[in-house]
Amino acid sequence: MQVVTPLFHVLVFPGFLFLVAFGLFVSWVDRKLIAKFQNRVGPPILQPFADLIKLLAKEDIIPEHADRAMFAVAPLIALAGVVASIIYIPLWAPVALKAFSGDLIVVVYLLTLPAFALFLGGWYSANPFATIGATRVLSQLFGYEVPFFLACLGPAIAAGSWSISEITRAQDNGLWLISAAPLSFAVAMIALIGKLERVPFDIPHAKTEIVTGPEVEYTGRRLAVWKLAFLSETIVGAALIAALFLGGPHMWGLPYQAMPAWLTAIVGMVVLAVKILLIVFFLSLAQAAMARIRIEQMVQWCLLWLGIPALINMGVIAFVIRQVGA
Amino acid sequence: MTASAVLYHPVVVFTLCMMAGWGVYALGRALAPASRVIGGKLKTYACGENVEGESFPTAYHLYHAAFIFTLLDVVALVLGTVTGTAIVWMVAAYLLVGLIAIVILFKD
Amino acid sequence: MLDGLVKWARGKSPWVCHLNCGSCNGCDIEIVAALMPRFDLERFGVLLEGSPRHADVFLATGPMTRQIRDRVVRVYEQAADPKFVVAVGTCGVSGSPFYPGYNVLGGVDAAIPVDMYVPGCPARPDAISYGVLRLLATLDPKAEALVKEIEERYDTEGLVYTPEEMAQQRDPVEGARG
Amino acid sequence: MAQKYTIAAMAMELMESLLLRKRATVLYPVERLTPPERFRGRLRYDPEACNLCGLCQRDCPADVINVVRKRVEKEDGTKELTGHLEFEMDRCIFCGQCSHSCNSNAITFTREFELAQPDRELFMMKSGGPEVDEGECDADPDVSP
Repeated sequence: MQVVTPLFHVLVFPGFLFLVAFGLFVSWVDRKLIAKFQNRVGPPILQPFADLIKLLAKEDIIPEHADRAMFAVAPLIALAGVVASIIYIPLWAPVALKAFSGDLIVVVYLLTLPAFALFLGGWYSANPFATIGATRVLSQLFGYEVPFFLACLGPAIAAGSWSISEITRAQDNGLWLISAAPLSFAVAMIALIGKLERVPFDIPHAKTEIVTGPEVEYTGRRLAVWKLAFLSETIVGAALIAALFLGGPHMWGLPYQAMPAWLTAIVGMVVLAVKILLIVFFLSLAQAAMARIRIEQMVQWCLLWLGIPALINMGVIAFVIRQVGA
Repeated sequence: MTASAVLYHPVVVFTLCMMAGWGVYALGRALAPASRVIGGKLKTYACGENVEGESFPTAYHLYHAAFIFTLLDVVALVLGTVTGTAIVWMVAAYLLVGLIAIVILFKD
Repeated sequence: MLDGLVKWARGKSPWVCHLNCGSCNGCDIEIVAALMPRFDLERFGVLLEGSPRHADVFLATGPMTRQIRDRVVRVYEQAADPKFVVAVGTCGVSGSPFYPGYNVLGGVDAAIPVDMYVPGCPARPDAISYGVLRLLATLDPKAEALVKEIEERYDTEGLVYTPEEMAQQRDPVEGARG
Repeated sequence: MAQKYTIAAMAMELMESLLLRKRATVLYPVERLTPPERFRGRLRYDPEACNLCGLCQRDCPADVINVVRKRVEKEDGTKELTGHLEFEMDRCIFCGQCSHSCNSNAITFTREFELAQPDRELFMMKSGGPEVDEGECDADPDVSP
């Protein structure tokens, strides 16, 4: 039992299988929303699932000049990095499956793994488009990574802990940390667009100029794993922001004391799912409203207009805490 | 150290997830038709051009962003691993370093 | 059962890649129009992919010119199986009216095998939809039902009316003179 | 003052499209757009009206039409012109020149556009004219009606 439960958590729920299934659903919501914004009908609900099965059932090709091992392993690194971080994010209760001091740092770094894997996969594809895309992935990382990190540290300082579970539990009194760190929240949302490489920051993929960037040479199941990694990253990124700023599974006005434990868990899960969908709604809105910008515009704009507000918010929080604490 | 403490360790979770991803590969291998290499199937895709044996140099001009990223990220990591009462002073120092870095970036 | 699932998925998710073999851009624009909100091919799961490595269906436009032939063959070879080709527009179908030219080899099928021919100059977006649906009908039973419905409702047989069909025509001046 | 097109204004417009506007999509197989008035779709050939003059063959820029004329001797000794038209419709560019050239309104274009076929052979059409026994007639391409 001691072995089976963690294995179940990692591989089935809330780990791999659940994340993939929920990710497929959310990617349908995303595509349907964009279709609605464009006044069209959009795909049917099973569309992402059909895409996945079709990609799995396609022939596998590894280009002759590509590095075989790197080409095969890069998508797995991205997927594993994303799925692993779900274990440390609170989902149905204010405490995650596993919490330790500093798991915020671990999760933020696990979430950078897809970008590095994308770089490696693109670079070792030995393809002109993939090479350009790979360098763009890293350049874009310079832009969004630091503001995202800073924005995540805002609520951490406010709650006085580097543990996501502690930060979420600090919001159980109903005072969500978005009230203490509104600038950090805005920065985190915009940096998340960059992290997920979505419009307007889809510079590394840029279908209209460098085909699809780093994944040009990927076909079949390897492309399917890339897609799974990206859509689970959407979920995990949104869940992380929800846990840090929006109280995770907590919702005002719900009588948590009166509920049995299992009902609390279900309600918490539903509340978190709604929060994730709201964040995805914002992502779709941004995708429908904006166009792609250039890479050096993106890096400079992000460091300036995301970095400085996040720093200011952090400074204000630290100062207030010092005043209150003294 | 209990079994659950070992199994929830980030490295172990990461390895398990890698194996799950490999399971997706295995499923795909079971579903997909056998690969037939015909003609230039394995050649590098370059819009149909033949780019046999060429290297693709990339001109890179964002070194200053890379420099500042490294600076800030290392400082953030140091900050993240420090706990206790020193935290506020660390934040102040961090803010200073970050602001200096951004000023360097945009001074021209 | 797995075979059925795979077949269903293939019929549900045709990612198209656009292949210009020397087209005037007319049919290319109509392909884009077919993906736009008015016709919205994403209802059938069609996504426009840039790379042939991701694509299942090539929408090939234009007469096959001598210059582009090797490139088209290479791009076609680089796509993963199973793959299909739809020749869009009269140029793609037969190379007409450019086929007597010294630089034109004929239609798209002069270089790569073609699974569906969509004539038109340029082909209407809904004509392209019909072509793609008809191609999918070979994979997915549901798409087959859709195509049957179209065939029952509208006249889709052949390109010239037979005398019997002429006799059945109630309104002989429905068509327009050129 | 010119209206400033900000991201916020765009987002408002998108929300409006989400909540208020009707879809722009025509659900193709269920609904269908009627092509415009002078759209040229499937070719319509009326062998009764055709007098086999061959102007369409002469004017066709894509060599689609081939007029096959035959002269058949009747029982009372007079000769009658008959024949049929062959269409290689895979070459047709729907320019409408044939229907424009036709004096007897035998060729018109309908507005049907569902023309896709899986095989090029299916575009070869042979239409019109009474069936003629090949052996009994002497083909004379220069005959005029």
